[in-house]
Amino acid sequence: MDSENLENINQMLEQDAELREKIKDQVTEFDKKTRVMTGLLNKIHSTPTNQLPALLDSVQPVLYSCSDVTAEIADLVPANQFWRWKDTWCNSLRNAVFVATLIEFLRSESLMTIQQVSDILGIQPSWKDRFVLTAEDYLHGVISLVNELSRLAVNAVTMGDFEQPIKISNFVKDIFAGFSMLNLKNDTLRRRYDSLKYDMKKIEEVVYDVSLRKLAPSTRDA
Amino acid sequence: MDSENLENINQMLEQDAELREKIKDQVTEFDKKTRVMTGLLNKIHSTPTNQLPALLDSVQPVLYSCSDVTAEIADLVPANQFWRWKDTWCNSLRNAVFVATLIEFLRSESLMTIQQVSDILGIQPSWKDRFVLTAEDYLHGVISLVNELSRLAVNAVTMGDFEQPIKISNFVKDIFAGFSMLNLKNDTLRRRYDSLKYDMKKIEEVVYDVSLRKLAPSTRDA
Amino acid sequence: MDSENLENINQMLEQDAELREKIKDQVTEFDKKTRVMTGLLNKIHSTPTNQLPALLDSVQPVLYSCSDVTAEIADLVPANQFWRWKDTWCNSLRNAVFVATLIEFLRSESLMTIQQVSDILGIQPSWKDRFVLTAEDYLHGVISLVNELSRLAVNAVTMGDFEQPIKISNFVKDIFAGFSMLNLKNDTLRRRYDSLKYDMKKIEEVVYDVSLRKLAPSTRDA
Amino acid sequence: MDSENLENINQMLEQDAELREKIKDQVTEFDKKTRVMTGLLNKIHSTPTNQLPALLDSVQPVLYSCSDVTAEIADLVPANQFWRWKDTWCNSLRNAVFVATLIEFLRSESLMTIQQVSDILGIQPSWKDRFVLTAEDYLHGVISLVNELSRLAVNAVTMGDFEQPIKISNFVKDIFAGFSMLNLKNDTLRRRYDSLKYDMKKIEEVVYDVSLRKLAPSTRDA
Amino acid sequence: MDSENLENINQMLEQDAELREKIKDQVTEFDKKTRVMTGLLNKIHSTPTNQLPALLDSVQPVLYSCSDVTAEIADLVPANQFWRWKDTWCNSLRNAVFVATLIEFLRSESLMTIQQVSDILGIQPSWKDRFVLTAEDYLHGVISLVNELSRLAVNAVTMGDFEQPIKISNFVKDIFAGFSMLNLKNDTLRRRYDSLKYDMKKIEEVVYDVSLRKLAPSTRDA
Amino acid sequence: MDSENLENINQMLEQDAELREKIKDQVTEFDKKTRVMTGLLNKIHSTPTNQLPALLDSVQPVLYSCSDVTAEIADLVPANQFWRWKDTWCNSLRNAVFVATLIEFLRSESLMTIQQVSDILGIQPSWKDRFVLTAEDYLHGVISLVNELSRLAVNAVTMGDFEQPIKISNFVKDIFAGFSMLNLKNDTLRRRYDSLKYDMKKIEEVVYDVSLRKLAPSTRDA
Amino acid sequence: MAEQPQTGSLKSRTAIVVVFETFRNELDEHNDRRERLIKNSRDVTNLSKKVIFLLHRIMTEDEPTPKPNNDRASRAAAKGREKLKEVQNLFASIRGEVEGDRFWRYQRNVSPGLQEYIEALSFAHYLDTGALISFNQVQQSLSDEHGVPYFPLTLEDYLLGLSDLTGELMRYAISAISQRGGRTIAREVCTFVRSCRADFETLTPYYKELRKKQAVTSQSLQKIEDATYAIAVRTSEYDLPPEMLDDVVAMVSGS
Amino acid sequence: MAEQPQTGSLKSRTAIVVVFETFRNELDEHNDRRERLIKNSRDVTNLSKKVIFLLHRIMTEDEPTPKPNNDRASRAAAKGREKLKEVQNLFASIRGEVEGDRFWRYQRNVSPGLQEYIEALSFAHYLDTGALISFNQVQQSLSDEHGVPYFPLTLEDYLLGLSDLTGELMRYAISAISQRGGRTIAREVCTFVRSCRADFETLTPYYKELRKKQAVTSQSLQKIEDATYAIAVRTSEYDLPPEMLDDVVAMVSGS
Ligand SMILES: [Mn+2]
Ligand SMILES: [Mn+2]
Repeated sequence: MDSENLENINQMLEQDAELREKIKDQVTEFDKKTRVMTGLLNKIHSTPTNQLPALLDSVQPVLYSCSDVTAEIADLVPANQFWRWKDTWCNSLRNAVFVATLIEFLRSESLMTIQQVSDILGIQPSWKDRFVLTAEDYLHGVISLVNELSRLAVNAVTMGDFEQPIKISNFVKDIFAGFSMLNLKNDTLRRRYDSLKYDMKKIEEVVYDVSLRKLAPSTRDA
Repeated sequence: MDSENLENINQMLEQDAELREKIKDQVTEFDKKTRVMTGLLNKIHSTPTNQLPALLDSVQPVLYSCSDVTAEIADLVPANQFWRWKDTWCNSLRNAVFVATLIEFLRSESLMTIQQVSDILGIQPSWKDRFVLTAEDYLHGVISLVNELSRLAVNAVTMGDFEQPIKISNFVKDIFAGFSMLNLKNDTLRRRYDSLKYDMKKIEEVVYDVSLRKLAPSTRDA
Repeated sequence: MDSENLENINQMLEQDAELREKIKDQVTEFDKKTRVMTGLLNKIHSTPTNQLPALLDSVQPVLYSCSDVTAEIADLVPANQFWRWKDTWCNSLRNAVFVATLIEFLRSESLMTIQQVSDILGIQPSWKDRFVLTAEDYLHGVISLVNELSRLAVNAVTMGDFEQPIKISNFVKDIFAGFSMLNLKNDTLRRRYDSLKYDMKKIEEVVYDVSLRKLAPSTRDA
Repeated sequence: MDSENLENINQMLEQDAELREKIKDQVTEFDKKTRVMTGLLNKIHSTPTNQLPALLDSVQPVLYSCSDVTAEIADLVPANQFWRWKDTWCNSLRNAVFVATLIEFLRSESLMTIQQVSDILGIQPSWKDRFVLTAEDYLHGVISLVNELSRLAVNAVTMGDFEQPIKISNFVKDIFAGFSMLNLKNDTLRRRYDSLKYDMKKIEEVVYDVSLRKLAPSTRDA
Repeated sequence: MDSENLENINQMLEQDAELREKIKDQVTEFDKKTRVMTGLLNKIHSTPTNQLPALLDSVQPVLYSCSDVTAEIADLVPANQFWRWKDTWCNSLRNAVFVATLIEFLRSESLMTIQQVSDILGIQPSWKDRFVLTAEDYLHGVISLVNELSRLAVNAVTMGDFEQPIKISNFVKDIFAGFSMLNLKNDTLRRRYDSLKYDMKKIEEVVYDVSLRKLAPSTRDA
Repeated sequence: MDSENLENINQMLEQDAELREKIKDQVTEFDKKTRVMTGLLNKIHSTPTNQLPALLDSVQPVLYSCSDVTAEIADLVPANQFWRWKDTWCNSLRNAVFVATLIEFLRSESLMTIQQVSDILGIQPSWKDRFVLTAEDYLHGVISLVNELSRLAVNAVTMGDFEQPIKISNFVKDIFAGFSMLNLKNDTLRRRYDSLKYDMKKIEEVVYDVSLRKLAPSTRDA
Repeated sequence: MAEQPQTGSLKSRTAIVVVFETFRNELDEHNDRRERLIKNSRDVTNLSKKVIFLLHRIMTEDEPTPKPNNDRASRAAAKGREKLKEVQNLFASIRGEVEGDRFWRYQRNVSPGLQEYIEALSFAHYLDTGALISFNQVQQSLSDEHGVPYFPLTLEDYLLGLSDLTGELMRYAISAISQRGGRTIAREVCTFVRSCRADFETLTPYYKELRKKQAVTSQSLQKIEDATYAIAVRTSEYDLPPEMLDDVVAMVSGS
Repeated sequence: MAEQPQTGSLKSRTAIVVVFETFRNELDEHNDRRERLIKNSRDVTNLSKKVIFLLHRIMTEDEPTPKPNNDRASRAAAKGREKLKEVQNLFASIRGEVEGDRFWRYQRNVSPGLQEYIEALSFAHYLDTGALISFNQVQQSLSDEHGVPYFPLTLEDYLLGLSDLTGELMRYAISAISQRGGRTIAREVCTFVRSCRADFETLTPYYKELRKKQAVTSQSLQKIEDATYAIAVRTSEYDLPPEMLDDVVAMVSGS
């Protein structure tokens, strides 16, 4: 190999290796943040409904701080290389989507859009060749949300909140109907979508238990 | 899910599916071309050395025509999405690198650089966010070249050309030394690099056989 | 290989590849139809019993339109090759069986026979070497029906319909007794049949809950 | 389930089970025959070339007797159900192809066509909806032939026959060129085709050893 | 291998194959019997308590007839080879244990011992190295009994029998106490034993419902 | 977990993580050194025997400098934790053994002992619970040496040195006699030991060629 | 043997063979020791499994006169600890085999039994104290009368053993539910396992094996949550305090 | 205990518990026995592996005055058989554990060691006789002085043990090639392994495990064929009888 050719190639390989290291460091940071948030949010299963706002307030600042990390990553990724590196951080990002949409549901019973999540994570339109929230990552986060809510429906009842399951049921039915309109290929997303059916069945059974026994005010009159 | 959010997502998913289909068609085209070329080049193992130029000449136009296909692909790939789609065509591209460098070796006993291969395949600098020849793909092609040359060393002797193995040996030694300077990570490239050692050993054994029997002019005097 | 032999073989391979593509397109169409129908029928879990007829009416035309797609497929499949290609569409077909039998149950509390389903899907006796509804596919569809009915039993109660579970229970008991007469081998069908037991248990528990609380007229007198 | 529907289904299932059993018995028979033949042909690796005809003669009657078994199977398979059952016997059939083509090569250094193999196995044109030799099965048998010949090239030399490798090399080169014209999908056949390269390389190395040392008459003059 | 050895081996193989076939035939017979019995006993879930004796009487003769089949198997199994073949019939045998103990419970609310089950199935002490009811198989059958009783507890209430669940509860608690004496490995028995706990929990819930609604006679008198 | 325990754990984890990082840095250093040395030593295959001393002299300083790196590592490893960390550097260490023993062989045709290699790498007796050259690592290095020598035997002849293969042959036979003293498990060492036999066979072939062509001086005098 | 292989590199076959004979002895000794430790580890596993069953047995068996659950639990823990002394003796017996730097060489062979032991020990500890046994407490249990450890406890073994504990606690909670006072136990276990899961979550990045076991822990937790949910739903339907509910049921079912 | 659980079906908890206690003892006894047999099998495996290495060692070691290979082979076989007596003693020691119908219960636990033993024994037998040891000969080696078997030999263990033999023969053939007279050995082994493979081929339909091992046997055979091929190619180039070739090389290389 002539030396210029070789040097050229070696330089490319080394730059990549270095960059990979740097991005990995930022992803570790991102991962830590999402781990802290999911750790805190894990308490929703044992926190009475009226104390939820305080819990959510404690998570919010960490969520906002994620924009630091997304900015760092966007800074590192060379122009046009979003698709090269995205697998590195997609797990953290999906977890962040999960956190953001969970907080929003608990606050307002509504589903945060992909744009709103992007904004909250500080993702800039100008980064579009370096750091984007893709539909796929957003949907993965939303499925995790549903998985968690089916667990919450159960635990809310244990804590004596009989209305939460009904809210969850309505919310999840909507999401499920949405998903069933999407043309998903036979991949991970499709498999996880299939798992939604179990979540929904479980939630329906909780609502059944509550309404059969006329425990929730809304069902007591039924 | 609110319907705008949903429609938005669905549109993205459908566009991707459509694009995937179109790119796949072009890659099938690319693949056909490389199959034709490797089919023709397979004849080097039974073609006497003096008839090689004619054989190479018959391959050359197909190689040049690859620029049509690379242009089509570059046209399809959306801005910034090179890294998203490259896996689709990387096998064909590596085969094209193999073909280009094999022809060059047989013509001039020299190694075509990554830039020269890029040029021959009609890859434009302006496509850098859509279609590029990466160092990795180039190196894969070069390793395939060495694999083929170890076979050629054997067959050249069968056809009575005792100098070819010596030329090949010198050429491959150079490439091997080049590779050993690279800091390869523990991936496919590394594994294939390890296979180079076997090729080199085989080539050395052919040279040994030839020189032991004083068959090549250059070794006859040794 | 002599060239005639080779050409012969190549032609066979290419025809197959082309045919596969064409059938796949039709199956995609079939799949869309069943997706639309199951999407609509998903609403039975939140539709009061008296509004069900209207919902079913909206699905019926799509179901009838499936005969277009079965005709297209039957047209494509070469004589005698039913068993070669059937795996391609069997999922869609099983879903169609599910839809047809679910509608029939909700209308008349009776199980549609394999012949009736065949007829509704426009499957012609003359297609018997190209497109048939096999016993296996029919049974898969029926098992899906039972899976769905166990969910409906739960949701009917939530909506205040305490008779639906009892109807479902009687219907499913019958089907289960039928299945237990069949000599199923140790395959997917057998595994799914085992799942029926869970559905039946769930339905029995709903009936139990309803009768314990004397909610259904028929159980109130017990 | 109404009893007619049920009985109908049960009957179908039982007929299938019975048929499966009967076909399996015949396939066991077929398998025994191919096992006997490959057992005998295994001796080509230790039989001097001049004694090969006698060995082949001893295999021939068994090969002809395969037509009994194919006739039995064709008799059992219901009209149109070839594609349903073919997996049951395809291994035996591929082995029979291997045997037939191996004998033919050793006799005449030529490749038996798919039609010739069909004929020797007594496969009738009128069975086309029940028992056929497909291109795929034929190609699998041919690949097995090449695998075996690469071993024979080695063992022939050990037994002092230096011309056999050269015949084999020419024959296999032809087949390999043929295969490289086929548009194989990414399946088992494709993977086994890739293995042909190793066989060819090995054969080329044997020819190299022989010609380098001028051991074969044809290479002695080179 | 010398021919005596080979003949020896082949003889052993044929004997085993023949034996396997013969045992399998008997097991198919055994399996049919247990299928008939479980089919009949499935009706306990819809048979009023006072009509149970008649139902059980209809099963009894089939149960007694199992001794024909066990005798046939014991006859076939060579001396000392019980553990070699037992896997073949252990499913049928466990089902037979289930049937026997279920009938006994429904008749006398007591647990049939392993010896009693052995006797009813006609298992002779002299068969001890050829056909035995092992503790493991007996325990599996008893677990199936508990699984079924948890379902019966639910259905008995639906049919208006409020004492059955209490009888079942006491019985199952006794059995559970027995099981907790065992040291199990991480095998199927352990997994099924874990499932007992859920059955017990379900039965408890039924007893709870019944007690609190003061439906049981004992509380009516309290 | 109580907070003291948790703190305790976290402290241990951080210490380990930090240590791992530090050791890895040193190993990268070690690895670079061995890469440089093997790169240089690769030239023995094209260096005439009389110029070898100069080549070896150029490697020697790098080899001596390895003691810096071993000292750094020994410093890092906590008391008694040699076996915990050794996998991190064992590849580098085996390469160093290879280099040391290769140089020694080329200088004196003798096998450097494990103690001598230890000394040259600056491994101190006082490090025995932190950094040791184990028999296993030494043996791996020696096998690499034999692998390389079989290649050298071939290339020496090509360069006209007909004595080298004979020296190598005697040396390798001695080493093989050593290895056959060992009782190995089915591990890497066993697999690599098996490969020695092929090296020995290759070397034998070279000696054979050389002897029979009476190229070696000892036969010239005979 | 006249050869002195130590004084220089090896020039003769005899010298090489002599040296390799020492390698053979070294390798044989290593393999034999490894075998002994594997056998020891199997014994430890079996004994520890039996202790776990013993603990479950005592916690579910009938009591002639019902006493507070705490009494029973300390009795179970005491019996379990007694039996675990046998296991500790097994560990003491390999002390010499894993001395000094050897421990880390054989850690993987000791590990399976050790983790099962930690599972059993921590179960007894939980029954007794309601708390998670600490790293130091486990290490202490693996030390002689002077507090000198038989071998160092690794963090990984400690955590993986504890992770298995959650599965046993799930079984304990589910069977408790059908007993008097079981509802309280189920609720306590639920809280405890929830906090175990949370604690382990922060540690999963460090150990792959722990990540796998954490999935099992999550499943166990969900099973316990489902069970406590069922209790909550049932009791919500009636307006009686839990203890009275127990009494009513006991009266009716006559147990 | 006043209860007579045997006389009828069990009506009380005490009666049930009493019966289940006998089950516990039965299960515990079974598990303990299984453990003992597994340990025994590990010992058998280790010893047998050592015998295999011993046989290879003797067959490749230098001889001061070269004797015919046959002498060496019988010496190796004798030494190997001597060592295998230890293994036979291990089998004798479990005789009581696997008596009567128990053998088939624990067959899978005995099997791994047994197959390794058969591999070693058949290797010694081949060196000595050049033939494959017969089923009866193996069974005989597992019998006491009156010819009463310690336990029945299964066909599967016999065949799987022999199948592993081909791998060792491949190693033996490859290392032989670099020795004087090794060519003859390689050719003999080639013929022998070829016939083994053919014999096994007819038996593969019966055992799945044998089918897998047959693939390894085919690979081994190919390696031996490649080696004999290399010899053939080499000798064909010169017009000297094989023995003389050996002498020339020995003279040149001075060994
Ligand atoms: Mn456990
Ligand atoms: Mn072996």
